Amino acid sequence: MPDKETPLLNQLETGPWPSFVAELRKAAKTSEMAAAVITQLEQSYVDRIGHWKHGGIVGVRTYGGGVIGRYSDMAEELPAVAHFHTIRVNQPAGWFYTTEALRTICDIWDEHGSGLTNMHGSTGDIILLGTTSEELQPTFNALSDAGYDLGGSGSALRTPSCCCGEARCEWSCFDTMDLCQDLTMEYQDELHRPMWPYKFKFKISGCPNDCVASIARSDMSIIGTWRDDIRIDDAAVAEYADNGTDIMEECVFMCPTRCMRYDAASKKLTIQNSECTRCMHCINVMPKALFIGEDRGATLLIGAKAPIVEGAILGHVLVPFMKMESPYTELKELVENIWDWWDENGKMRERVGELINRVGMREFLKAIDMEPLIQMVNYPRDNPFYFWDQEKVAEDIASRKG
Amino acid sequence: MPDKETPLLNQLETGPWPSFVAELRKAAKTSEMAAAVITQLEQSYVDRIGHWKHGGIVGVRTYGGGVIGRYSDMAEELPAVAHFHTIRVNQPAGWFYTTEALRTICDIWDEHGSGLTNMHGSTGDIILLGTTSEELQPTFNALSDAGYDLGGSGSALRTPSCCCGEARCEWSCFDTMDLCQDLTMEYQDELHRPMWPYKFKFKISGCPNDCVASIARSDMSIIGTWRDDIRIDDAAVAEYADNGTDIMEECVFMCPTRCMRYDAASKKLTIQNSECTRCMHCINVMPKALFIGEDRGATLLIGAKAPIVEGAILGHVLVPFMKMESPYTELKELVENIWDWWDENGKMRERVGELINRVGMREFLKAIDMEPLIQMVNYPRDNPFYFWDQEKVAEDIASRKG
Amino acid sequence: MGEQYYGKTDIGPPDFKQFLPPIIKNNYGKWKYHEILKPGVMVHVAEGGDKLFTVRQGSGRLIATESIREYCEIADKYCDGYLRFTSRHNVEYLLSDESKVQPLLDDLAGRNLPVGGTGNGITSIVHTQGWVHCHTPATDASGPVKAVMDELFEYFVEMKLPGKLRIALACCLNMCGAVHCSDIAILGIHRKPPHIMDDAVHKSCEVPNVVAACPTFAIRPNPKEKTVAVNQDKCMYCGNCYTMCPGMPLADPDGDGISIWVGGKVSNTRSGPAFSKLAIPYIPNNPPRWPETVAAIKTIVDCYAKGAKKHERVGEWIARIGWENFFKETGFSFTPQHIDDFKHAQASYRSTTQFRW
Amino acid sequence: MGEQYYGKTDIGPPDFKQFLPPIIKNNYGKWKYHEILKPGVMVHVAEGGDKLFTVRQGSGRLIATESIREYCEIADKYCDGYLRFTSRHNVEYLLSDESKVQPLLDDLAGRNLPVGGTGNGITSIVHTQGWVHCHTPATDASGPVKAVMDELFEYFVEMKLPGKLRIALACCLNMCGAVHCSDIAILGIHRKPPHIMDDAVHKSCEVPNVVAACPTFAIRPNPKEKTVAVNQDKCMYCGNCYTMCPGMPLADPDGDGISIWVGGKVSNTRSGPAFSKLAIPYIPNNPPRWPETVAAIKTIVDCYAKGAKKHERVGEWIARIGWENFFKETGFSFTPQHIDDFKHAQASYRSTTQFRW
Ligand code: SRM
Ligand code: SRM
Ligand code: SRM
Ligand code: SRM
Ligand code: SF4
Ligand code: SF4
Ligand code: SF4
Ligand code: SF4
Ligand code: SF4
Ligand code: SF4
Ligand code: SF4
Ligand code: SF4
Repeated sequence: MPDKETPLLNQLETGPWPSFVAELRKAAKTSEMAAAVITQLEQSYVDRIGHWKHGGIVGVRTYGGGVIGRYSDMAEELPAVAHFHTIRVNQPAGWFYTTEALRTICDIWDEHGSGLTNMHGSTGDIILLGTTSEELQPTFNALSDAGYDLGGSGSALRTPSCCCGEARCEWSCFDTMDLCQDLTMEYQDELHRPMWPYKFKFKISGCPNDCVASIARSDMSIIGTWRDDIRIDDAAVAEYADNGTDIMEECVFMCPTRCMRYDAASKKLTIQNSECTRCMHCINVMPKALFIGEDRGATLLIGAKAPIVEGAILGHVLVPFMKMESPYTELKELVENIWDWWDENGKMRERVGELINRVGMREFLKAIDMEPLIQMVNYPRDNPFYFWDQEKVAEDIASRKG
Repeated sequence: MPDKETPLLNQLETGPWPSFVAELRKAAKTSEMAAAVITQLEQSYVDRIGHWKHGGIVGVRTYGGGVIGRYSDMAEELPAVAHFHTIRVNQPAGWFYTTEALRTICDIWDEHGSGLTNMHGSTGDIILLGTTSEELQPTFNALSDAGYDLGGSGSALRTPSCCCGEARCEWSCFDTMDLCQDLTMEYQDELHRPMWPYKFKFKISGCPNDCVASIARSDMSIIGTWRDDIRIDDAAVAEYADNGTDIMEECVFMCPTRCMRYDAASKKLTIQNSECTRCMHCINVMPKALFIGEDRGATLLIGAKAPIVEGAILGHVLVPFMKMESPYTELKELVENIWDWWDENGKMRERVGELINRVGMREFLKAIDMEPLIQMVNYPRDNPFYFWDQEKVAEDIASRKG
Repeated sequence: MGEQYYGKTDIGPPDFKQFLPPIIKNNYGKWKYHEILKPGVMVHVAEGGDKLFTVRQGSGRLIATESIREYCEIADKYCDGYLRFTSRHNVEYLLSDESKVQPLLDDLAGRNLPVGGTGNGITSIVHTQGWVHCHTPATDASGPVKAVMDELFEYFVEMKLPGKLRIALACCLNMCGAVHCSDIAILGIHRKPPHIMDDAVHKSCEVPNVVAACPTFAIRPNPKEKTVAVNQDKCMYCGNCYTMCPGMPLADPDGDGISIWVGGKVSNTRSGPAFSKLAIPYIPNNPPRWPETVAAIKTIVDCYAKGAKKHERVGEWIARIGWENFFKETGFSFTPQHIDDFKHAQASYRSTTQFRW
Repeated sequence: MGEQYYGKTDIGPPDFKQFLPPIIKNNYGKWKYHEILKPGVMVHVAEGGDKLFTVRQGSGRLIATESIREYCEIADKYCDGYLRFTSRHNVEYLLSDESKVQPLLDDLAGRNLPVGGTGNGITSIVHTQGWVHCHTPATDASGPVKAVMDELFEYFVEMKLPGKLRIALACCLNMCGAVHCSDIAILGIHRKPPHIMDDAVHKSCEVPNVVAACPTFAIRPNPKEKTVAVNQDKCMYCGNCYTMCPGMPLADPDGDGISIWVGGKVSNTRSGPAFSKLAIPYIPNNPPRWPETVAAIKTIVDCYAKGAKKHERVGEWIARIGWENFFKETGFSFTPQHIDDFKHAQASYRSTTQFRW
């Protein structure tokens, strides 16, 4: 029920979309902390400014992350939110749960915290919003006993996430959830104990639709793709046409490579596969008629991040195609190579993508001993300012003379 | 006839394409200087290196440019090319000549120089290749008596050039040659007396086909365009279709905005003009059926240049549309504004485009007092790092409160 | 005090396999195609013919354990206790029994829990903490999200847009929501340089790191006072200094507000991934319902709904009609802030005579 | 010595009007359409029906007055003394009398003066001075041009390519030919840092300007010796320092050579203007006929002729088939030099899963 002391927040309890204020009130029924948060938030709405102090370092034993410390600047009036720390709990891959599992987490959080959560945080963790410094270790202990562990924060590996992939999608080019679980387990130490110049994120999507937005926000983006041809069921194409899909307008004209042709008379669709870049569009439009190829794997892209502070970066193609099969040795060796180089050369708070842009892709490839590939760039350089290894030049000259 | 002392150059006298060596020999018949150039050039072919020294400043009275000084490092063996200066003569707009006019130039050059020329230099001048310091002033006098003047060099306005435009093209959106002549006459002082941070070039094309490559190589690029609709002659379209033009493949699929549709049955072509960006393609393919609009003018682009040394720049849209009518007052005022700002703010050897990139388009527009327009950019900024005039912010806040 | 107990470390998350319903275990990697039966309701058909039904329910993301328990109660009733969350924080009920779909929908309707978010419509807004938990916000997160979703609700429960339309909100330039590639992004911004609290700087900041944190070199050390000074003309309010130093807050009730960005996308479909571009540089913070922000977004959605071709995302629609027409149709004004002057500005300057009027 | 005579200054070029044939004067601005009748022969038809015939003849650009006089003789015979040059240095004979076109063509054939350069083919190569006149060349200009045109001659006199193919050559990075937007660009490059001639530097260079001239900050002043030193690892051989300072020559018989660039264009048609991209980073200077350079260009032209659709320019053809296939088809190898690492390199890195195998 609305509260007369929160006239502004009250206005956010109306309307068809689920109300976070209503959620705060639910928690407030049993949690003083939650009740106090409502009062502080109302004050922020009045003042048009946040009332949390610059975070301090808190945590649990032997871990360097997983908790975000938070203190109120209204602690005097609202002692209940003097502390309001967040605990990041590593979600199960693909965010699949049983009701039993979820209730366990609720029980723990009702006992140790505010009862407020984010399902989920934008990195993917289960976010337990708001507890005190004293409760951190006990909460962790309870979670751990129940089989849960913390997610990442600080200059560490961040909690990997993935799309539901083969669990519920016909387009997944490999087992996204298995890879996500495997990497998370393999790199527990990197996840819990910050040791790098800055954060590092993995995100895994089963196909180019990229349902976890990995290409925009993961230092290492793993996106499924295939190398052979799109499979076409001609009868099903004709069926789409009969059922009113305007194949010319919806597919042919929208194909980015203009590599499709459609004969309206015979209702036959043809794809020049050598020009197709597997953008998924036509398959998305006619999922019953067009199917991804069968030689499947993933493209690895490096360096995606938000704009702070050199400007945002979309992942850059590093490995056009890699088979994704357990135990993912090739992938892990590559990643560890990159971490070593970044760790050695990265400045404080420099993401790997920023480092690559600073020293140049050419230097980076040399360092991790990879051949340059045309797929790594949209086009070759358009300026004539390139370097030559003077020793190689000398050899070259000698060889021509010899 | 080949020369036994020039075994390498001799090999360039064979083959179907006109031979520059043959031209050198023609000149050598009457010019010692030309003969000496052949010998020096053969030596360069043997050594695989040039034999000209770093240029020195030479010129004619009261002019700061128009002549490129050149001295040989083989002066001892070849005194005849000790000097080999170039004179740049301003071509008539559009490179139209009468035989009488050309012969006059030939007579002067046979008398005062090597008899070698470039018709024309890549800026557009008549290039008279090779004479001595002593002959410079007499050559100029003779040219001037015959009604010719020098072109630009150094940190000055360079010789403007233009396509043949209305003289011989149905697509010219304004009188390119008149504008070229007008600007050249208006800015004689800027052309002959270097006074700027660096060079400045005008190039004028009558339509977006840009037949003088102005968008790639002129600090101020003036390119014709129109604002109304493409005119279609339906009968002529059908005729093209009948004569085997595959309108679907050659026009519709190639339209960059995909704004054309063609009905093969009725042979009717339609253009969504609001989406058309006047790229000329369809008009180029069917010049008898499609015609440019009638509300004509030009787009002005700023800053194009070669890569030395910040990287090449293609002209940036500055004025999307300006009517181009004599005496071109609006254009001249804008240009003079830009020159003043560049002159004040440009570093030594900094082209106007480099200056704009250094200080930012926003600063530049403020300086020349122009409103920002969406046509100036491909898209609005994609990073959140933008500035606010703190006074305006204060006003804004006050106004909201008041 | 005796030995204290500490939980086991580095055990990682529970293995997802134990949380998969039998129908998924049996058809894992063997799905053939899917169909969206109605808004929020999908069926995935396996090669063998098995059918998995998914019902997607919107959630505010910021939820109390009481609500999670409610979802569990529902999942027990219709899904044998199996459910999941999506990458955009919606709940997905996983059913193997088609006959339970309609009852579930009726039940959810009774609880006012919205079903939708699939296909060509709007799904939940990816967002961040704002005034609820963070220390650097320039606006709130949950409030604007609630206000916008109330306004756009019809597009969540119906699929009547030309294509998918993804909205995200981040309350400061750190962009935790990774909003930089959204069809519509709502971004909290500051408009005033940091306020220097000399002794806080002195006490709790490493001056060299603070100076180094500024991308525009606006920060000079002030060794005498052991603090720093900021060149106001060089500051573009990114807040990176405050992240490094509590003594340099930027938050200001009147300086702060919201900027709107459009045309970004993540998927590699058609035009490929793209950054969102600036549409409106500043809208004041106007809690509790940010009416100006909501109206601006409504305008964009309406223009898109009216103008885009089927399957076109916002950015693809704009690319086709041209940014010229985007500003014309929305009535937004093009300001100096719209013209890039950061590192790669040159790439955004138009170098062709191709444009619209 | 008495008053010396000086010519009039600032009179500018002669007014073009006096050089226009009557048919152009009469139809100035009134042309309706044109047709290319055969390679090198065009007719422009005026609204009133008048017809202007143009015959385009190739020329080496570097020509002796004797040849100019020959063109004049021809123009007097067939064109009432009217002719012009094109923006790519070809000669155009302007005829109002159709009956004189064939005789003119026969006459030109007799003189081995090639007619062509129109429509979907190759026209004259825009080029520069090279060893004939300049002081900074890394290769010759006229020699490679002659060798390439001999090889590609068929494409000048016929119109059998998919689209226009523009070739340009510049003998150093100053790129006087403005080759940076050509379908195929031939560019002279150095591979060795400048050779510092201390006393020449000392005598004739302003050290601060020289230091400032270097884009990569490779030049350090050496005040003691009043000269400069170059950091070899930072130098990318642009030659800008030599332009400023005679004491820093880069030219080297074995270090210098040619690079090949492809896919640029100027016209605003279709894909719009574009820079040429690196195809081959280095080919040694091999006078007099640069066989490796000629072969490489022939390969590009052949692949383009085979693979491109009608009207596609080289860059558009490559964009459609993908750079992957360009390197496959030509057999050129992709090297570290191909990956940009200059100012705006990031824009060239591929940020999508869209590519070819
Ligand atoms: C909780 C969460 C927002 C949310 O409500 O979902 C979050 C919250 C914070 N992020 Fe974030 N980030 C969160 C996901 C992200 C993402 C999205 C993602 O991971 O996919 C990004 C953009 C992607 C990226 O990493 O580039 C992101 C980019 C940042 C940045 C900028 C990093 C950069 O290099 O650009 C900062 C600034 C920093 O690290 O100092 C930051 C910093 C922060 C801090 C720790 C504030 C600070 O200045 O230290 C925030 C703590 C808020 C609080 O008090 O609870 N957060 N942050 C997300 C983590 C939840 C989870 O674990 O599931
Ligand atoms: C003669 C000519 C080449 C030719 O054979 O056609 C030429 C020749 C020279 N150019 Fe050029 N440029 C010539 C057109 C160009 C063009 C093309 C154009 O103007 O359309 C460009 C590229 C467009 C541009 O301006 O960006 C051009 C860009 C340069 C540059 C680089 C300027 C820059 O900012 O990028 C330099 C270097 C310099 O100015 O110091 C340069 C410098 C030179 C110098 C003066 C050499 C030097 O280092 O000072 C050359 C003298 C050669 C000689 O000894 O004869 N030349 N120069 C062209 C002038 C002929 C004429 O007047 O018609
Ligand atoms: C459940 C979820 C994955 C997960 O493991 O959680 C998912 C599931 C599906 N996505 Fe997705 N996508 C999911 C987030 C995304 C995201 C990420 C995001 O929005 O942050 C994207 C990238 C969006 C972008 O580009 O900005 C995404 C881009 C797509 C696309 C490409 C659409 C396009 O034209 O660009 C498709 C194809 C389609 O819908 O035709 C797609 C298609 C699908 C299909 C049809 C795949 C399938 O066969 O099952 C699934 C149902 C689609 C639907 O909701 O209409 N999914 N999908 C995510 C649901 C989020 C939500 O609750 O709304
Ligand atoms: C004579 C000349 C202008 C002048 O005043 O000198 C000229 C004349 C014509 N051009 Fe051009 N263009 C001329 C240089 C150019 C240039 C500049 C250059 O090459 O340096 C360009 C830009 C090239 C580029 O994009 O790199 C140019 C791009 C065009 C185009 C666009 C072609 C395309 O698809 O991109 C057309 C349209 C067409 O040909 O269909 C065109 C069309 C024409 C037309 C048909 C215009 C007309 O109706 O008269 C003329 C005959 C075309 C032909 O030669 O087939 N003209 N034309 C130039 C002849 C140069 C030569 O001797 O070969
Ligand atoms: S990313 Fe591809 S595989 Fe994964 S859920 Fe989305 S569409 Fe399916
Ligand atoms: S996947 Fe994309 S590129 Fe390939 S054919 Fe389909 S629409 Fe075209
Ligand atoms: S630029 Fe346009 S107007 Fe000028 S000649 Fe070329 S096609 Fe004709
Ligand atoms: S001019 Fe270009 S954009 Fe316009 S319709 Fe023709 S092809 Fe399309
Ligand atoms: S976006 Fe900024 S304010 Fe919002 S949670 Fe992330 S860091 Fe905090
Ligand atoms: S807000 Fe950003 S730009 Fe301003 S001083 Fe701080 S770091 Fe520098
Ligand atoms: S390109 Fe270089 S070498 Fe050639 S003429 Fe121009 S400045 Fe001289
Ligand atoms: S050649 Fe260029 S890069 Fe090398 S030192 Fe000289 S100016 Fe610097």
